[in-house]
Amino acid sequence: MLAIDGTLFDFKRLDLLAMRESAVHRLDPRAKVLTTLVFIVCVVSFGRYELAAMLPFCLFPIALLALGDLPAGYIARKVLVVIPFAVMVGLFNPLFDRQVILQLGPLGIWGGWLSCLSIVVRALLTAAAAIVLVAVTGFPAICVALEQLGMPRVFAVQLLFLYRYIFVLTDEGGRVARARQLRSCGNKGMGLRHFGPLLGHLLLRTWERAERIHMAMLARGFTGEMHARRRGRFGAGDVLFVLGWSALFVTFRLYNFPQLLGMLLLGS
Amino acid sequence: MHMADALLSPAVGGAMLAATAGTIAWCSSRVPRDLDEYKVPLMGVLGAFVFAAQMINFAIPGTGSSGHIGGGLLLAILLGPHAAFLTIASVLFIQALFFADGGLLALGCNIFNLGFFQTFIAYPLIYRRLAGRQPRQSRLVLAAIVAGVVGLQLAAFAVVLETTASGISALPFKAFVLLMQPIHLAIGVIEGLATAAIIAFVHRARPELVESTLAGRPLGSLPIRGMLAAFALAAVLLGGVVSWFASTQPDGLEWAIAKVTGDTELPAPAHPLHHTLAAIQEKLAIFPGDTGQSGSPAPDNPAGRIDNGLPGLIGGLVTLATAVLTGLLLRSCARRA
Amino acid sequence: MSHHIVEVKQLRHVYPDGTEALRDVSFRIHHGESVAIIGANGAGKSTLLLHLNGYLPATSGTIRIGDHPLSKETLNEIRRTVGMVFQDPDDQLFMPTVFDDVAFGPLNQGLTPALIEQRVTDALERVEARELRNKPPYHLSGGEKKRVAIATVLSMLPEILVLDEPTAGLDPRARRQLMALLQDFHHTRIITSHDLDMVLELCERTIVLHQGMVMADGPTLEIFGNETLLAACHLEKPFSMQGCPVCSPKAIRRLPKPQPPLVPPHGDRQHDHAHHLHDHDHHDH
Amino acid sequence: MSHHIVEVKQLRHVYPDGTEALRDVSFRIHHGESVAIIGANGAGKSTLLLHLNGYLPATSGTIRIGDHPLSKETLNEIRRTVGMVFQDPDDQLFMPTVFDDVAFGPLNQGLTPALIEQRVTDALERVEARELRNKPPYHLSGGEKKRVAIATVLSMLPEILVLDEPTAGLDPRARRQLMALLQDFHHTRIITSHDLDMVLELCERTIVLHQGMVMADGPTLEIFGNETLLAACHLEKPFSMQGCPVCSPKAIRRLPKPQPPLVPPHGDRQHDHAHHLHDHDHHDH
Ligand SMILES: Nc1ncnc2c1ncn2[C@@H]1O[C@H](COP(=O)(O)OP(=O)(O)OP(=O)(O)O)[C@@H](O)[C@H]1O
Ligand SMILES: Nc1ncnc2c1ncn2[C@@H]1O[C@H](COP(=O)(O)OP(=O)(O)OP(=O)(O)O)[C@@H](O)[C@H]1O
Ligand SMILES: [Mg+2]
Ligand SMILES: [Mg+2]
Repeated sequence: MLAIDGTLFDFKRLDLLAMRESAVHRLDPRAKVLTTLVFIVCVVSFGRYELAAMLPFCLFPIALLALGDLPAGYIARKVLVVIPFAVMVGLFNPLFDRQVILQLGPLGIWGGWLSCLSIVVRALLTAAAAIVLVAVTGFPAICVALEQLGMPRVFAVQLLFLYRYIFVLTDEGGRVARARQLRSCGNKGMGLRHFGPLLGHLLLRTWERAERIHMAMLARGFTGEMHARRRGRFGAGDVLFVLGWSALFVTFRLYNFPQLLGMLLLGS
Repeated sequence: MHMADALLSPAVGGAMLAATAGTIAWCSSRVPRDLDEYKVPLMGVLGAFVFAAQMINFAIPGTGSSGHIGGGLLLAILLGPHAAFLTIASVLFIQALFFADGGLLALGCNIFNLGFFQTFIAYPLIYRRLAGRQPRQSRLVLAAIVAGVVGLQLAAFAVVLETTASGISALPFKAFVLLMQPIHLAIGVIEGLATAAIIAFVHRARPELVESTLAGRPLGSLPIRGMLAAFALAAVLLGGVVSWFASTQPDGLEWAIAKVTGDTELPAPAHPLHHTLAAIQEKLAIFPGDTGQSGSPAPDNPAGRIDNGLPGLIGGLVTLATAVLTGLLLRSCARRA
Repeated sequence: MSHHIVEVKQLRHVYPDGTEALRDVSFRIHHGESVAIIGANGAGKSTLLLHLNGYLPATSGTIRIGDHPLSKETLNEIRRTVGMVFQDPDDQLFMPTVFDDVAFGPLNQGLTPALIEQRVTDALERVEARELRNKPPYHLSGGEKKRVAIATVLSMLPEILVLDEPTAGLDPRARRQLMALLQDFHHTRIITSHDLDMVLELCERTIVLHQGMVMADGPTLEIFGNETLLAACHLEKPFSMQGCPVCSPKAIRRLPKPQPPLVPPHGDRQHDHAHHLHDHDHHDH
Repeated sequence: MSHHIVEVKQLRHVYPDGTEALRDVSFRIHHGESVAIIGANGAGKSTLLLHLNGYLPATSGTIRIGDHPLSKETLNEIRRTVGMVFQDPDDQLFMPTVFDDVAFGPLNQGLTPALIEQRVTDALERVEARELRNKPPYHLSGGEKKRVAIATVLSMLPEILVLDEPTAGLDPRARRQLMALLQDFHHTRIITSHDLDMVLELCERTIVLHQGMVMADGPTLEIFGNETLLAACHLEKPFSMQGCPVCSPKAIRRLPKPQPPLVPPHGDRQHDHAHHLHDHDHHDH
């Protein structure tokens, strides 16, 4: 059950990072969200065998990481978590696709290996962008930004509530799981006979908590409508940020810089 | 079950994102109407409950391994389909952002796969029909299992379709179906059993919680309902027939096994469906794969060119180093500022 | 200013499952009073509090807050007047930052941004939590959460503060801080608690609930002096009145013996009491 | 029977997010002792308890329960020896009936049905909850839940009972009942609480934690007599000692003033203490 503590810790830590002060932290959240979306679309639009051409894109997460003064090791560890998933997905490619399509000196590389690696690289890039986005913006701000960009209010409020209570309920769930574990003498999972009531209990408590929160909201004059929060201004700096990065992404997408660079270096 | 960005082409990812966004907008407009404002905290807290519940494992009988609930069906039973869809969507959104579980582009696919089928098909068309108003234990369990299985089978099949249409993974359609459907059959049964156990417990402890939503109107007015029913039927048939077909045609399996055991025979041409879909993708892709400048071959005619990869390798390494250096530079600037 | 009076008359509440949580509760609380409601687990304290701002509807009986009898029309007005702090601050802090949380009430009152800003700043100032303003509530410690929860209510400028077990789970120092904070609040306070030592320090008047009925209502010291009454209601004297175990070392006491039957307070006792206790005040009755 | 000793040596625990909840904790508790662990909110009390049955792994330092140093191999054995009761009984009761809940532990120990039946009956007898046997736990009152939660642990025949804030939220009578119950338990008890009056009555020895370190360890009365120590650790005397004109003349105290710096206990103080306090006992050291 220590996994629970680890999970919560990830949440808390990313959230605390977002409370730092820096130029990127101060940017309008909408600017960061939009830029990240452009980034992701550009990255995933690469063909299946492209590898080198994607590498310049790592500039974006690295730059934000640096400007936002985030702990590189921690972010890297979080990003690397996706590798097993990506590998699992790409694992079959080398089995099915054995066409040699790349010659690396004497070494012939199968298309499958290339596309597998390509999957891993794009997974890393997109994951890094998402995590860095959270770390320099903060989840609540992302929700507000999305709402300003047209997401329905109900959904935005739902996200905020969910986020708020993940901490409380995972904690409660953790304690229940702990109590069970301590009395179960080493049996790992549990039979359905125990699982149902246990989660049922947790559900009842969840429900009662929701009732109490609702009471607290009513007590403070809530009439069914969530009021708009303060809106930040989308300044010239924000526009510049979005346009600048987007232009760079499109350029990176259209021209294979590493290839050109390599050819230049090798003099071919 | 969570798909990653890396598996999807922008066209497929984008299309599913749009479909999901539409569903979210539609649900958002319905939720305040059919539910009182009390649902605001309830949805949020139940979403958090699903998070917490996913951390508690139970033993999967006879396997020695353990699993946890997904939660879509449970939420639909407790909240009704619209609110449940929003709740599941919010849970997946946070998982994508914080755990890189799936990605932002794949979010549309994941929400649709794990949310739509459970809340808008399995729950209203199967669970409610089978369970009725005041279900006895056995009917509840049956309804939950069937709903769980159908929901997950549809979801698994959707994953296959989306992946194949994107053309990033090389796994042939048939082998993929063969891989996905049976695994998710087992998971669906478990999800159904667990959901039934939880609902049965809550029913005993606080019957009014479950009954109030059961009594509520599940889906509003007609056209959508009819549409959904037709769609569901088609999907069930398709999924069922294809997976049955795949499993009675051992050649697909043998072929896959032969590959796995290292038979050196050249790969059979990809499945025709794959070709068609890949062609569609080619047209839809924002940046088609064969733009001349990109220096790599187009996905579907790899045999045509054999590149010399050396410049790419060296250039790539230099690029990486440059990026990292830039980062270090920026950081020291930022710190001094 | 009669609008600060809290008057409960023959209140009865039956939960949907048939539990009769309140049988017959009547009392009248005046402006500026600090009143404790004490009683055993399940005596109906929390149920009673939830009636005071109209969250639970009375099965029978009436509630008056100031000039308004509690009804659907006056509900919003009354919720503005009565500020309610729940036992678990996690139930009360539901917004992404402390600022948003404290601003939630004023926002719902439809105030201007400048006014909201001022209300929030004032409220956080009162509970000494200025520096928490931009933090998310889930990163706060238990004592900090409690203080912010009180600020969320203060920012609505309530005239009556209602608190359900405010000191539960706090360490002695955090408890002292909270008590000092409550002592500085000069409007009406209604507090339930099992912490009878806090009651002794904060409240001049105490109402004892037992199985949904008012068993006693009077000056705190008088009530805590009546051992028979306390025992019958599953209570005991505050520890500070129990005698020092160091000096008079019959240190380890055991369970109280079976209680003698108790006579319920006669008819309108609490009203009488309120009258002569508050002869000095300027309310119109 | 040295296997009832609890020995903690230079225990340190750092949570994944870097919070250093325990810095350096050492003590030794003998068979049959009743020891309180007190300290401010966040001092590390709950964290410490979770180490005693191996739920949290020590970042550094060692824990010995009787003959076994805590390790992966001895974990199951130790969890059988150390029974842990959480603060909130709702965390502990998760089965459909009280019987199932109390039988859960023995069932997992692989006992025969007859033996389980007997264990459950005995445990419920001990907490005076026979008649609750077939009730669902979610319909019980707070005090009843607490008693059943203790029964779930007693049914595993623990030799060491660990309780995290056992009296929180209980009314005075339920609290007394619980205390009587604990007094009748003759094995080792380790209790954390903010209810210092309970500590005064139940525990002859007290360990004071402050910011993850042991600030004091000694006879309860001695510790509660040291006002400087208490103030430095955000604590104050039990209320029953506060009102006493002999022990502290000014009955109503306000916030403690800024505290003078405190000297941490020298090196092995707690060990020395344990030695001379328990000269009479028969444990091998
Ligand atoms: N939602 C509910 N449905 C049914 N019965 C309830 C509900 N809430 C409380 N009760 C019952 O009503 C009675 C009064 O409960 P209440 O919560 O008011 O007690 P309390 O005095 O606040 O107790 P405590 O000191 O434990 O907080 C109890 O018997 C309780 O079991
Ligand atoms: N899972 C966790 N992750 C990170 N930090 C934690 C975790 N649990 C507790 N802490 C921190 O460790 C410290 C000690 O916490 P602990 O719960 O042991 O305190 P405590 O003495 O039991 O307090 P209380 O009297 O409020 O129960 C606190 O600063 C707390 O914030
Ligand atoms: Mg209560
Ligand atoms: Mg604790």
